[in-house]
Amino acid sequence: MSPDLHIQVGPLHLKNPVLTASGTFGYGREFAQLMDPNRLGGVIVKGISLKPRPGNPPPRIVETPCGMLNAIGLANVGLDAFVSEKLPWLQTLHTAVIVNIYGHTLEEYAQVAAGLKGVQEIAALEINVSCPNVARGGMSFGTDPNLSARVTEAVLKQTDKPVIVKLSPNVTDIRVIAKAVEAAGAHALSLINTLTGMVIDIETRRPVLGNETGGLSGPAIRPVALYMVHQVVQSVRIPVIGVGGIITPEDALQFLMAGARAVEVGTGNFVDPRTTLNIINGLTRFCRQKGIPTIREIIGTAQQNW
Amino acid sequence: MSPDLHIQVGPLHLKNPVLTASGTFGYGREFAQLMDPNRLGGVIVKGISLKPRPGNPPPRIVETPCGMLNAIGLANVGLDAFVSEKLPWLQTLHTAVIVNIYGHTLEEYAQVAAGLKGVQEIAALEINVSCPNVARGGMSFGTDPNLSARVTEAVLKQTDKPVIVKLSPNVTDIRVIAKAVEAAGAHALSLINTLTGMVIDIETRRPVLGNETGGLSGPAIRPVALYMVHQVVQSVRIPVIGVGGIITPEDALQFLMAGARAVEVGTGNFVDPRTTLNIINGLTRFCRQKGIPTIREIIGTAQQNW
Amino acid sequence: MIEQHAEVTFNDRVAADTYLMGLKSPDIAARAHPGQFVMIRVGAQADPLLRRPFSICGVRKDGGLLILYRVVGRGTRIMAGAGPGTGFDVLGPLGNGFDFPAQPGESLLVAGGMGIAPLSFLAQRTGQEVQILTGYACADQQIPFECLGLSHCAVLVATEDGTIGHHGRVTDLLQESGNHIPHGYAQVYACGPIPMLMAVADLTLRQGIACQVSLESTMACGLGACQGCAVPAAPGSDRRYYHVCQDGPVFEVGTLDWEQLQPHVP
Amino acid sequence: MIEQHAEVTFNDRVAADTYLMGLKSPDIAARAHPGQFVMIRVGAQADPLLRRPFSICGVRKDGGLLILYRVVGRGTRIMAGAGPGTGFDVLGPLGNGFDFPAQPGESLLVAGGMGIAPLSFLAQRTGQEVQILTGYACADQQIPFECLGLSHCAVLVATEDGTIGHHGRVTDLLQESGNHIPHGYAQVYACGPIPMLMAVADLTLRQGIACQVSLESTMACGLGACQGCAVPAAPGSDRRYYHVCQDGPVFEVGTLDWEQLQPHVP
Ligand SMILES: Cc1cc2nc3c(=O)[nH]c(=O)nc-3n(C[C@H](O)[C@H](O)[C@H](O)COP(=O)(O)OP(=O)(O)OC[C@H]3O[C@@H](n4cnc5c(N)ncnc54)[C@H](O)[C@@H]3O)c2cc1C
Ligand SMILES: Cc1cc2nc3c(=O)[nH]c(=O)nc-3n(C[C@H](O)[C@H](O)[C@H](O)COP(=O)(O)OP(=O)(O)OC[C@H]3O[C@@H](n4cnc5c(N)ncnc54)[C@H](O)[C@@H]3O)c2cc1C
Ligand SMILES: Cc1cc2nc3c(=O)[nH]c(=O)nc-3n(C[C@H](O)[C@H](O)[C@H](O)COP(=O)(O)O)c2cc1C
Ligand SMILES: Cc1cc2nc3c(=O)[nH]c(=O)nc-3n(C[C@H](O)[C@H](O)[C@H](O)COP(=O)(O)O)c2cc1C
Ligand code: FES
Ligand code: FES
Repeated sequence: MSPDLHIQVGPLHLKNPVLTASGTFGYGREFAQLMDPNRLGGVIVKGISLKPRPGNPPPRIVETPCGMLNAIGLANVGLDAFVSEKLPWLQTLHTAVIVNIYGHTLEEYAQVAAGLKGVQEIAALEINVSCPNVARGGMSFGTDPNLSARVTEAVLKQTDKPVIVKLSPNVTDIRVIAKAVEAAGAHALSLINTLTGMVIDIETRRPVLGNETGGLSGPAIRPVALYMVHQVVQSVRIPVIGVGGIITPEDALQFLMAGARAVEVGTGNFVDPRTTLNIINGLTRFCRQKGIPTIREIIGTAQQNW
Repeated sequence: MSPDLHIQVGPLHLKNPVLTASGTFGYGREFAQLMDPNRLGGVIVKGISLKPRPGNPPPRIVETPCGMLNAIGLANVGLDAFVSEKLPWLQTLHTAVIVNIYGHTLEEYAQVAAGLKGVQEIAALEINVSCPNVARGGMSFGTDPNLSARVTEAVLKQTDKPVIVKLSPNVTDIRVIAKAVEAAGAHALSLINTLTGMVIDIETRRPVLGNETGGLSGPAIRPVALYMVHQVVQSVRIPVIGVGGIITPEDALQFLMAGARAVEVGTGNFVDPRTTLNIINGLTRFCRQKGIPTIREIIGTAQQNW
Repeated sequence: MIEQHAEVTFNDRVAADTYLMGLKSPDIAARAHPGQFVMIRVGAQADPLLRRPFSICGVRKDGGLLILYRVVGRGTRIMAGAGPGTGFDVLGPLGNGFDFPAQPGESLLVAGGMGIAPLSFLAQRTGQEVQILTGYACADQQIPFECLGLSHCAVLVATEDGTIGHHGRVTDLLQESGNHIPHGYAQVYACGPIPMLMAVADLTLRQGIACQVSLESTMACGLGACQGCAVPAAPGSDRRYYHVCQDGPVFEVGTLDWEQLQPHVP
Repeated sequence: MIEQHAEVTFNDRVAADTYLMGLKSPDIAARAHPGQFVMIRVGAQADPLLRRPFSICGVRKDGGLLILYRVVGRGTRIMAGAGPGTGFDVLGPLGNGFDFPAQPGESLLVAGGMGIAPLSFLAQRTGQEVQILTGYACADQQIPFECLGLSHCAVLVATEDGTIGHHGRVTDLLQESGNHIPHGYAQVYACGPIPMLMAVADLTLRQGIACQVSLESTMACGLGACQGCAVPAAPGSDRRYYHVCQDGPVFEVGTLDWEQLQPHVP
């Protein structure tokens, strides 16, 4: 008998714990010729804002040791085009579709959430609180527990869906933010978003990225992500989704054992478009080899008090 | 004519900008059979505490993608043995010897500094504020601007030497700490220390490290270190030393262009004991190829306002 | 669009630091159109992490996919060290290729350095005896035409140091008869460094000659998903940026904002 | 102690997942003492990053350094793929080796799996016809004695699945004549997995027979600089931890805290 990979993330029911991370899987369709998205636990689409955004000046990407920096600048088609052009295809999927949303003000967050209300095929919203907050001079909402909580509340008021809040790692104590967001009513947390970084071109003596700084992702950040997931799982009661440098089934297992109930794969999709499917197959294989009937059994097993 | 690599870091005069990072070069002598430490800009020795410390239970090291976690636990021989057993050999070197110091209380920091007072061959002290602060439940001194400043003051009071404060990257805004430490009178800053991380062994379902968490170092963290150096250089007037993932001459050049006046090489010493010398040779080569008479000319050239 | 593990059938040095690699990739080869590219994963480790994009330089009847590449960094250095039998994961064909020339004799192909890779595939596919202008830094970088199956074409060479052919740039060859594209050419295809493409764009735009260029950009996905490979669209377009992997790599010169294009891929 | 680039002269599969590699490293070979080890940098990329430690399995007159290794992870997989002519950076000889046996016939060597590597070097160097007990999981992991230059020694084999030799563990061979080391042996040398070493330590400590074991530990520097390779010292020692790279890898059994030793190197 095949091991059971079903998992419950708060109110969200997933056929397996493997999701695609926002911004690395487009609007889903881009990968459909190469792998069957219906096999995924869920698809998290590119961050959607109220208005379309062209994104940052190029170059937007630079490779780093075991990772990459991106400064896409949250380029996206905007809420209206998302609903009219991207959503119809996503609605044909037989897996959870999660929409990542963001805004530059509290109102923008709320408006995007409101715009997606009632669309039955959207399983949940994921709030990206890591984008720069215009009102506070570029520091992100996600570095301030108060603001993070207010964004969460604003979105909750405008939606009928489970709300996942995606946390930034660029903070002194991520548990403080996690707790604030939990208290504000979030149904789940996902972490981590990218670490801020820079690469300089020694020929031009300028930062490589058009935006100067970018977000570090990929295997390089995996130990940091795993540590933060391990920490946050101990500090909140709501479920946690692990993100950061996950490429292999063994990587995913580390996060599940640390207490994550699901994982998101980001940069791994670029390395191999079938990374997520390899991970799903690997989880099945692991459970079978160890005689574990359900993946739920391994969640949190690396926590001290388990 | 050979390009001039001399550099001034505040009151500290270095024959070139390449130092060994604390904890990765022992007490210097360990590498002496493999490379000539006198060719270095300086040697920064393992962090010294008042009393000898055995360090954390093993395993203490685990490899990660393009990096490693260490949880040495600041194992060291303690102030007295350092002075009687390690210092005499260091005093024979013809390069700057910098002693990295730490304590678990303000008084311990001050006492170590006092114990090294008057030793002429010690060129400077580097304060490690990243170690867990017993009085504040494990959060490090270095995540609190106030405490960082007080440690700096306490050490300055007890020493006749230039004081470099080594900053932790595990903070929301490193500039706040940098400014606090500058205001407290530090002569220079070095950054970054390691990022906190974890690896889980999926067979035993336990964190690999005896200490559960460890510090991430190596090329993986280079973009984060470079970003923080670039940021801090803009925020303070005192000189900055860049640390984090530097392995090649090109890596070192990125930090110098970002505005660091010197660099420290840590994990790179493990990859190749001659990493530092390769970097020094590479800096000379770069200057020669570009017709730059002195390395000082390239410092800060990647800053916007340069 | 296919992702497959492909075996290296040969990997020959054809000029200084330049290699022609054959990959056994029948499914990609069967679908390939000139101007399209593939993304190659250069190793199994996490460093180097990202796939490297390469134009398809040709296909063989036996399902061979040809890649012509210059060693410029870590990824291409690893590729150069791969003997026959080595396997690489290859993703492709990606992007939009060239629109084919309408009338024989009317197309002019302008290649700077490795820009010859997609253009020689184009030259082969047209079946026509097209005129190709090629430019290299020096003679030892010149790729023998036989390697590229261009024996049926007229090829002129320029080198910047004058060691072979015209002493100067490939764009000099264009401009020989006064500062314009020689008469009779109705369609220019160009690939090479940005400064060269700028010169070609300038000439063709001024003369109103149709011109398609193939661009480079750092890429993560190659699939239009990450938005990483943005290049600025011409002022007045409906979009601020195009994406090289999805909207290109082949663009009509008029659709790009040449003033904003980065001259340097780091 | 030397750091040098060494060429692979051969790299032969000698048992399941097990390879014997020859490295042209005359300077390290000339200084090598049985029980010492080298740190090998397995590639030029930043991943895998750290050097891998391997016991010196022997040296040849022509300056060849022998490494016997099992493929267990990424680094050893890369090594297994390296053909003759490949180069690796090698650092060594490192650590303290075995103290040599005083009297012929009095030493007993006990090897579990790859533990045979340092012990076969020891057996060669003693020149004596020593008794070696070896244990493997199964027959196909057994390394032919000829490969290791052990034809002059008496070798007994145990396999856990009984496919060859004694059915059981190598420590069973030790305990055959009642639960103790056979008479006549005054010095035991052991290398292998921690549980095996524990059993050996237990026997020798109880009988008061001198015993040296070679330990493993994750390492960063190999030079005593990073303090990463700590193992717990016996209660009552002047130190809490020893460092495998500097104080070992060979230890007298009595100096270690066997209760605290991690049974598993992840
Ligand atoms: C559509 C397209 C087609 C190409 N066709 C060819 C070809 O046929 N032959 C050929 O020799 N080269 C071609 N290039 C350039 C080729 O992709 C780079 O030379 C190669 O990626 C360099 O990899 P590296 O690891 O050796 O260099 P590094 O400098 O070590 O690479 C570091 C990172 O930068 C990226 N990068 C570096 N240079 C370029 C570049 N010029 N364009 C895009 N990304 C770059 C790499 O992909 C990698 O992510 C093409 C690029 C694109 C976008
Ligand atoms: C002093 C000493 C002598 C050794 N001699 C031999 C020998 O002769 N033959 C042999 O096959 N093996 C020997 N080993 C073990 C060998 O070092 C590991 O098998 C090897 O490092 C695994 O590398 P990997 O990349 O294939 O495995 P991975 O699991 O991918 O390695 C990941 C990291 O863990 C470390 N690591 C993994 N296993 C071990 C281990 N058992 N001991 C120390 N570090 C480990 C690696 O060095 C690396 O840093 C010795 C170890 C030590 C400390
Ligand atoms: C190109 C790119 C674009 C991204 N865009 C978004 C985004 O729009 N919203 C968001 O919340 N996270 C975004 N991220 C962050 C990822 O979802 C993920 O949190 C991060 O990359 C770490 O995971 P990884 O190491 O698996 O890539 C993006 C990451 C990359 C690499
Ligand atoms: C094994 C090890 C031990 C370290 N010990 C110390 C220490 O005692 N004091 C200190 O300030 N930093 C210590 N560090 C941090 C390094 O000095 C350096 O800041 C960090 O490793 C980042 O640089 P790198 O990427 O070049 O290694 C240690 C790092 C490592 C890897
Ligand atoms: S490379 Fe990802 S969109 Fe073009
Ligand atoms: S490996 Fe560094 S002290 Fe032993």
